[in-house]
Amino acid sequence: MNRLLPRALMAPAVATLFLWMIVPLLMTLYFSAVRYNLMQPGDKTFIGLENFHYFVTDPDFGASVVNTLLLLGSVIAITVVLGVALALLVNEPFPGRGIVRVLLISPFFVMPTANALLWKHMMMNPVYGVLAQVALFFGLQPVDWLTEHPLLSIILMVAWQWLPFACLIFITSLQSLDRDQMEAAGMDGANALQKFWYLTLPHLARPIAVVVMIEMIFLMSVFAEIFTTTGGGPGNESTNVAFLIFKQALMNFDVGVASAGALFAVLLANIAAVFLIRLIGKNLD
Amino acid sequence: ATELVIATVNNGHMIEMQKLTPQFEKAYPDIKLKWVTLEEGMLRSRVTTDIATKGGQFDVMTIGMYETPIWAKKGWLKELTPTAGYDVDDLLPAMRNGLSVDGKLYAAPFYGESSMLMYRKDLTDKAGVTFPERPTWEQVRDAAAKIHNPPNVYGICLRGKPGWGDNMAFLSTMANSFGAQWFDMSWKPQLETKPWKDAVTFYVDLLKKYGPPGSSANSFNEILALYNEGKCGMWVDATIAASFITDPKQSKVADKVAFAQGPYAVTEKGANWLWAWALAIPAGTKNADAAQKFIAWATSKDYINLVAKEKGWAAVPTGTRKSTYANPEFMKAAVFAAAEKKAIDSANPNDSTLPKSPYVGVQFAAIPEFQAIGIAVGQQMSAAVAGKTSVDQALKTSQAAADREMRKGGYYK
Amino acid sequence: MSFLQLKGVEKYFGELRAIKGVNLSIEKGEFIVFVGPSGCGKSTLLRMIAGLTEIDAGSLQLDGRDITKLPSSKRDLAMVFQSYALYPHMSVFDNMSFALRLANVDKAVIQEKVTRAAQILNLTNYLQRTPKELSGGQRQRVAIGRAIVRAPKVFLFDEPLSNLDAALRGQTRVEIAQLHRELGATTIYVTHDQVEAMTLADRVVVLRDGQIEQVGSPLELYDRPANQFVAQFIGTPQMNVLPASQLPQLAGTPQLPVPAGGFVGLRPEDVQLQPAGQGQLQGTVALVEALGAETLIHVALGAGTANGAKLIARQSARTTLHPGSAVGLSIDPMAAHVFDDQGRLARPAQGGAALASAAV
Amino acid sequence: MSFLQLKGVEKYFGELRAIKGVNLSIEKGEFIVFVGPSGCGKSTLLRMIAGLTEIDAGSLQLDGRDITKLPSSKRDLAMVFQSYALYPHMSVFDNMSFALRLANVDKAVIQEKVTRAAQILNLTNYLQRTPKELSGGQRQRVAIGRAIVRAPKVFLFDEPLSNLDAALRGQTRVEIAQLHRELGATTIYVTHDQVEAMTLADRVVVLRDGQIEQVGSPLELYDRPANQFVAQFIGTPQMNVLPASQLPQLAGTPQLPVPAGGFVGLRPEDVQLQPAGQGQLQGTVALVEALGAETLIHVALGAGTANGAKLIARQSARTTLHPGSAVGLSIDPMAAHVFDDQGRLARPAQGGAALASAAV
Amino acid sequence: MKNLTLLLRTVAAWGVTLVLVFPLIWLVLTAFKTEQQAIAIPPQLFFEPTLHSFAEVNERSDYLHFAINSVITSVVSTVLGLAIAAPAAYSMAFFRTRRTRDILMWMLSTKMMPAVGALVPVYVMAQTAGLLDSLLALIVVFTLSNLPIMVWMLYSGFKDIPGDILEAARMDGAGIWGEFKHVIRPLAMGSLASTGLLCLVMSWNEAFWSLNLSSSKAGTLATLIASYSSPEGLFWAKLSAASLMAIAPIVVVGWFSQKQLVQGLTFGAVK
Ligand SMILES: Nc1ncnc2c1ncn2[C@@H]1O[C@H](COP(=O)(O)OP(=O)(O)OP(=O)(O)O)[C@@H](O)[C@H]1O
Ligand SMILES: Nc1ncnc2c1ncn2[C@@H]1O[C@H](COP(=O)(O)OP(=O)(O)OP(=O)(O)O)[C@@H](O)[C@H]1O
Ligand SMILES: [Mg+2]
Ligand SMILES: [Mg+2]
Repeated sequence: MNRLLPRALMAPAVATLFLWMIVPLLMTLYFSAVRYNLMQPGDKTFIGLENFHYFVTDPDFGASVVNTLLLLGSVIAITVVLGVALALLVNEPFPGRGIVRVLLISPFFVMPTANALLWKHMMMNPVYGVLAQVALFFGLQPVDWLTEHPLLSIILMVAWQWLPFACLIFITSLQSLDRDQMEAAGMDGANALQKFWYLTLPHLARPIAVVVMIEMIFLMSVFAEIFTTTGGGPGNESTNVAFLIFKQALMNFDVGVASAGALFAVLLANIAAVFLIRLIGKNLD
Repeated sequence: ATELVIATVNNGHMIEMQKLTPQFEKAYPDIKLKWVTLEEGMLRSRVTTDIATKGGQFDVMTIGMYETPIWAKKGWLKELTPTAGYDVDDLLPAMRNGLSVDGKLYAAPFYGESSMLMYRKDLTDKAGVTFPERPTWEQVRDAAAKIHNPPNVYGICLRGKPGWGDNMAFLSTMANSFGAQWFDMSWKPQLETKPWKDAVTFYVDLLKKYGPPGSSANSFNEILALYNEGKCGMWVDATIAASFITDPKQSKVADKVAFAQGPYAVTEKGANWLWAWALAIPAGTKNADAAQKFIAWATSKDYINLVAKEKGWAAVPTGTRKSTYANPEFMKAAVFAAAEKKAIDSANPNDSTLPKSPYVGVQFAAIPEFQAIGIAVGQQMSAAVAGKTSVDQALKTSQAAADREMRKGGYYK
Repeated sequence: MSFLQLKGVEKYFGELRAIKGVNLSIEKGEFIVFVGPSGCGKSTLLRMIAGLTEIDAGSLQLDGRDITKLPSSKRDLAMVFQSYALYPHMSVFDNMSFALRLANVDKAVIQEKVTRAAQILNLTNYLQRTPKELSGGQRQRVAIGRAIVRAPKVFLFDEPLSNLDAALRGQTRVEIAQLHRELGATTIYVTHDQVEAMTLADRVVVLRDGQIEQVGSPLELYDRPANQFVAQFIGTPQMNVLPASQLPQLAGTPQLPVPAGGFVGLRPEDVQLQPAGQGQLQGTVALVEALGAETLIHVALGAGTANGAKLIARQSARTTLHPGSAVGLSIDPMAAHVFDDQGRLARPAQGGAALASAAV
Repeated sequence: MSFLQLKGVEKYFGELRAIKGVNLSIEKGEFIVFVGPSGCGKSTLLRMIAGLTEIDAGSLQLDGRDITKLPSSKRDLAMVFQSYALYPHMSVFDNMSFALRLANVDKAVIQEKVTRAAQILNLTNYLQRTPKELSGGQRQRVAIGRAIVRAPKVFLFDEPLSNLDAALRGQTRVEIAQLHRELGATTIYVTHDQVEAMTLADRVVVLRDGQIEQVGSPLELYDRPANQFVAQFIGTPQMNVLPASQLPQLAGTPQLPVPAGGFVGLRPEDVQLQPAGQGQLQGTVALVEALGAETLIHVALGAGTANGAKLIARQSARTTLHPGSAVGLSIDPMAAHVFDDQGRLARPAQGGAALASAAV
Repeated sequence: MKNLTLLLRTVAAWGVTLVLVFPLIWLVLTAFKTEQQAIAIPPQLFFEPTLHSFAEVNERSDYLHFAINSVITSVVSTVLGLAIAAPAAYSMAFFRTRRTRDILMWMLSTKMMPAVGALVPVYVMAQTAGLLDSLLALIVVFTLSNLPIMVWMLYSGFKDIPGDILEAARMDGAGIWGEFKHVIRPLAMGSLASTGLLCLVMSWNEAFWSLNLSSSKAGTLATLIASYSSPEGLFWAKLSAASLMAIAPIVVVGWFSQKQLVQGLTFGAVK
C-alpha cells in the first residue's frame, strides 16, 4: 500500500495531462506531415518534411524567433527589475500601503484582450490616445506607438500586465526575509545598497526563478495582444512565433504548416526550458 | 423551438439586424435567434475552422464574396431556395453573380458595396477643387495637398492595416486602375511589374505626405471614426461608409460630404471593388429550414422596409436590391445612393484587370491560396507605409511570398 | 573613564518602559554577562549597545566617544545573534569575510584573517560549505568567526548557545572562554544559562524588569546576592527560600536573627540530611534525584513547620533514602542568608559548605 | 513475556545500516531512556516502535501481539515530538482531543479527559488558545497533554525538552517524572541530556552506531559502565580516561592492575587536589570553573606523564587556585575504573567519593 | 531624516502606483462618458457620468448570460483543478521520489505548446465528443491547461507543512483521509486559496479557447469583448463599458483576496 497510494493519488493528474498532451501532439505530428489546408481539406497527401521546410523558410520566420526571444527577455527583465523595486518600495509601511498594494496588482486581473484594446485605443492611439494628448500638452510630436515601435508597444502592454504578478510574488518573498540577517549586515558595516545586493537579492533568487519560469511559460504563447493591436506588423516587426503559427492556422488556414510551427515552438520552448532549468532549476522545487 | 446560431461581423448593419431579433421572433415564434458577433478577422477564422472541420456550431454564417464560390464548389454550403415572394431577380446582378455558382445561389447578400471617393465638399470648395465624376489619382493627390492641414484635418485617409480584406482590398483596386493584375494567365504572381510599383509608390507617397498618423494600422472602422470626427479630407473606401458618414447622429460632418467614383490612373477597369457580406447555410446544419427562413427574412425587401421604418431610409442596408434604388424615399434620404449604385454596377469581377487574368474577383482572387498571399503582401505594404521598408523591397518580398504560396499550391513547379 | 559607559539609558516601546535607566561601566577586556528572566530587557539592552534599537534617553560612550546616535554600521562592534543570522547563500568563508570585504580590506589580509579565525574555531574544513550544510554547533562557530575576524572593539553575544544541544553547548562554552582569553576583547554576553554565566563572566549583571538588580563577579552573586531575586536566580537547583515563620526552629535564634516578616535562604548544599529525629528540622523525602556525582533530595518539611514547605538538599554521596522516608535536617545557621520583608539581603551567609575553607 | 519486545530489529537507509539488530525487552510501567550521540539511531528506533518508520528486519511485539507491520494509527501508542508537532490551526483543547475525536469517543468523555489532563498539566486557562499564543513550555505541555488524554499503551518521547530553556527544562522534567508516577504508563524517552536521563529513567539504554552498548539503571551505568564509551558518555563533566601508560604512578600498582594497552578512568569527583608536591600526580591548573556549589579544576599533568594529559577535578569547596598554580593530585586507586585495550570494562571502581557510604 | 524617508517613500509609491493603474482608471472614466466625450480633445477628467454605454452593451449582448458562463466555467474548472491537483501535489510533497522533480517539470512543459498549434486537434476532439459550444468543453480545457501550475503551487505549499505534524496525526489514529481532511487541508488553506484564486483569474481571462470552442451557448465574457475588438465608428465608450463589465468581477475578487494571494504565493519560498 505504501507504494501504491502515492501513485494512485498522482494518477488522475498525470493521466489527464498525458492525454491532454499526447493526443494533440500525435495529431499535430500527423498534420505536420501532410498537406492540410482548411480551405481545401480532403486530400491529405503525405509530404514529409515539406511543411517544416515551408515554416522555417517563411520570410517572417527569423524575425519571429528573434521577436519571441526579445519579447520574452524584455518582459521578464522589466517585470523582474521593476517588480523587485516596487516590492521593496511597498514592503515598508507608509500611509495607504494597503490601498497601494491593492491598486498595484489590479492590472494582473485584466484579461489580455481587454488589456490590448485598452492600450491600443485609449492609450496609444496617435490621435485620441492619452499618450498623444500628453505629448501634445508638452508640445511634442505625438508618437505613433504601434507603427513606430510596434514590438516595444507590445512589450509595454505585456509587461504592464505581468508586473503586478512579479511584484506580488516578490512581496510575498520579502516578508520571509530574516530581519536578523539584515541587522547582522548592518553591524558588518553594510549600507542600504550593499544590504540589497548581498542579502535581499540572493534571498529573492528563488522567487525570481519562479517568476521567470511562469512568465516564460505564458509569454512563449502571447498572441492575443499582438493580434488585437499590431497584427504582427508593420511588416513582421511584431510577429512572434506564436503569432506566426496563429497566422498560418487561422489566417492562412494552413494546418499543416501551422502544425509544423507548433512542433517547432515546442522544441524552442523545451530548449529554453532546459537552458533555464540549468540556470535556475535548483531554485524551483 | 428551434435555436438558430448565427455568426456575424460586428458591422453597424449587422448590429442593427441583431437588435431587430424580436421582430423576427414575433414573425416566426418557433425560431429563436442566438447571435455570435465577432470582429471580422476572428469571424473568418471561427467560421472557417468550423465549416472545414464540420464542427456544426453555426446554422447561419456571415461570409463574403471570396468564400462563397470556393466553399460552394466544395459542397460546404446549402443552396438557398427562396420562395417566390423573395424576388431573387430583384437582387443586383453583380451581387447575385458573385454569390452564385453554376447559377445556384449559395449566399444571400445582406449588404453589398463597391468603393468610391468620399470627400469633404466644404474643404474642396475652399481649396477651389472640383472633381469630375471619376477623378484621376493625380487629381486626388493635388486636392489632398491643398486640403492637408494637420492636426486638424489630414488630406486623405486610406486603409493601411495589413490584411487581404483590409489594406489589400483597397490597394488591389488601386493597382487595377494602374493596369496591374495579381496573376498572369499562367498564374505567375505579377507583383514586381511596373503597374504595381507605380501604384504602390503613389499610395505610399500619398499616405506619408497627406495621411493621418498611424495609417499603417487603419482600416475601415478606424478611418470611419476619424472621418466622422472631421479629421479626413478625403477617403476612398467601401460605399457602405456613405450611410454612416452622412448620418448626423454619428458624424460631425454629415452635411459636408460629397461622393465621386473610385479614382483611376491608367484604366477605369477594376477601379472600384465589389463585395457583399452575405448570409449562407453550412451544409452540416440540422436547422436548414429555419435558416432558410431567417435568411429570406434578413435579406428581403421587407427587412429593408423594416429598418427604414425603425431607423430611417438613410440607415438601410444597401447594395443588394434594385428595388431599394428604385425607391424615391431612399434616393432622397441617401445622398450617396446614386453614386453607390453606379459604382456597384460598374464593377465586374470577371473582367477587372487591364491584362487578361485567370481569376475571378476585383480586389481579390477567388482561390484558396489568396488569403495567405493577401496577408503576406498586405503586411509588406503596411510596413512600406510605416516607412519600415522601401516600396521596391516590399514588392520584392511580396513577390517571393506569393510565388512560394503558388508553388505550394501546385499551380506551377 | 571606563571603556564602555551606559548612563541612564532608557527605552520605551510605546507605553512600555522596557529599560528603566541603566547605568553600567565596563572596562576594556572585561567579559560581562547579562542574565535575567525572559522579557527583562537583556536583548533590548544589548541591541541598544549595538545600535540596532534606538536609545530613547541617556547616553552611551565607547572609548571616550559618545556613540548614542551613531548607526550600528559605524560603531565597530560585532554581534553574534541568537539565531546566528548567517547569510544563507554565502559560503562559510564569505560569511566570515563579509565585513572585511565591505570595508575593502586587502584580499590577502582577508584570506589570512579568515584562515586564522577558522583555525581557532576548527572550521578550516568547512570554509566552502554553505550554512545549511553545517551542524548547529558549526553554524554557531561560524557566527562567532564572523565576529572575530573583524577584531571589533566590543563583542556582543545574544544567547548564542541557546539553540545548541547540551553536549555542544558545553563544548562551545569552553571555546568561547578560551577565545576570550586569547583575544582579550571586551565582551558582553546575554544568557539564561547558569553554568555559562558562572564560568564565563568576569562580572555578571542581573537584570529584572528593565533594571539592574546587581552587578558583581559570579561568586559574589552566589555568595552575597543583593536580594532574594538574585539569590534564587543564581544557582541550580535554586536556593531554598522560606519565610522565617516557617522555620521557627532556626529563625530568630541568636545565630540567625531575622527581621519581622523576613526570609531565610539556604543553598541546597547547606542542607545536611540526618537520620530521622536528629537535626533541627524533620521531614519526609518527597523525591530523590541521583545524578551520579551528586544527589538531590527533595524533603517536605513535617510537623512543626507550616504546611507544604519544601527544601532541597544536595549531597555528593549516594543515598539509600526513598520517597516517604522520614528524615532529619541539620542546618548551620551561619550558612543561611537572611532577607528582610522586602526581599533585600539583611545578612549574607557567614559560612557553609561552599565557603568552607578550600582543601588547598 | 515482557510488555514491549524488540527482537533483532534492523533498519537500512539505502546502504546505511542505521539500526543493527536491536534486542530489548521493556516491562509494563517502566520508564526507559534512550541516550547516545547524535546520529546513533535513537530517533530511528523510536520511530520504528511508533510505526512511522518501517522495520526492515526483526519483529516488534506489544502486549503479546506482533505489531511489526501495523500502521502507526492502529498501534495505540502516543508520541511527543521534539518539535511538539502541535496542530497549529487547532486550539489547545482541539489538539488534545484530536485523537479521541478521531476515535469517535463520546463528547462528554472527551471533555472530561481533556479537562483532567489540562488540570494535571496546568493548562486549564489556555484551552482556547492556539499553539502560537503559548510559550515554549506551555506548548511542550500541550504536546504531553495530547499524549496523555489517550491513555495509550506506551508513551514515546523524542527529546521533548530540547527546545526549552534551562529553567523550563528543569521544571518540565520534574513534571514528567511526576506524571509517570501518577499514570504509571510504560514510557520510552529519547534524550541527550544527562540530568534527564539520570533522574527520569528506570533503565537507561545507551546506543551507539545503531547498536545497544549497555542497558541498566542510571546508577548502574554511572558506576559500572560496560565500556569506555558508556563511561564517558554518562556523567558531566565526563569521566577522565587516560591510557594507563600516561599514569605510570598509578596504573600497574597492585590496587590498580591494568591490562596491557588498557585505560584508567577517573570520575572528576574522585580526583582530589593537594598542595603541590603531595599526592600521586603533579600538574598545573589550566582552568578553574567556579559554579557556586561546586568547582571544576582542569589540571594539565606535569612531568612524569606523557605530554598534554589533562584531568578534571571536581570539588564542592571553593578554591584559591589560579590557572598556572602548581598542584598535586591524590587518587584512590579503588575509585578508578579500568578498561582493557578494546575499551571494555576490566574492573569497575570499587569505591570513591560517590560510592562512599551515605551519611544516612 | 526618518520622516523625510517616509515622505519620499509615500510619494514615490503613490506616484508609481497611480501611473501604473492610470490606464485602468481611464478605462473606468471612459466607460461612463458619452462617445463624444470619450474622444474629446483635450481629454475630460470631469464630466457628467452616463450609463448609456452600459445599456448599449447590454442591449447588444446579454451580459448576464456571458457573465454566468464565465462564473460557471472558472469556478468549476478551479474546483475540479484543485480536486485533481491537490492529491497529486500531496503525493509529490509527502512521498517524494527521485522522479518527482522530473514529473513536475514534465507537467510544466505541457504548457509550453502554443494553444494555436493545438487548435485543430482539440477542435476535432471536442467535435468528436460532441462538446463544441458546451461549458463542459471549456471547463475541461481550462482545468487541464491550469493543472500544471496548480500542481506546482500546491506542491510548494504542501512542502511547507512540517512532516512531523502529519506523523503526529498518524499517531493520533488518523488515516490518509483523516490526515488530509483534518491537518493538510486546514494548514494548506493559504496555498489552496491562492492557487484557486490564480486559477480562477486565469480561467476567467482565458480568451483563445473560449472564443474558439464556443459560439452562442457557452461564450464567456472574454468572447463578449471580441465583438468590440475592432472599432465601429465611435466606440471608445462602448469598448470601455464592455471591458469594464468583463473585468470588474474578477478585479474585485482579486482586490478582496489580495491578502490571501500575497500569503499563499510562496512557491515554497518560506523556509
Ligand atoms: N520591538 C518591540 N516592540 C515592543 N515591545 C518590545 C520589543 N522588543 C522587546 N519588547 C518588550 O520589551 C521587553 C524586553 O524584551 P527583551 O527582548 O529585551 O527581553 P529579553 O530579556 O531578551 O528576554 P528573552 O530572555 O526572552 O530573550 C519585553 O517585555 C518585550 O516584550
Ligand atoms: N530518512 C532517512 N534517510 C536516510 N538516513 C537517515 C534517515 N533518517 C535517519 N537517517 C540516518 O540514520 C542515522 C540515525 O539517525 P537518527 O535520527 O535515528 O539519529 P539520532 O540518534 O536520533 O540523532 P539525534 O540525536 O541527532 O537526533 C543517522 O546516520 C541518520 O543520518
Ligand atoms: Mg532576548
Ligand atoms: Mg533524533
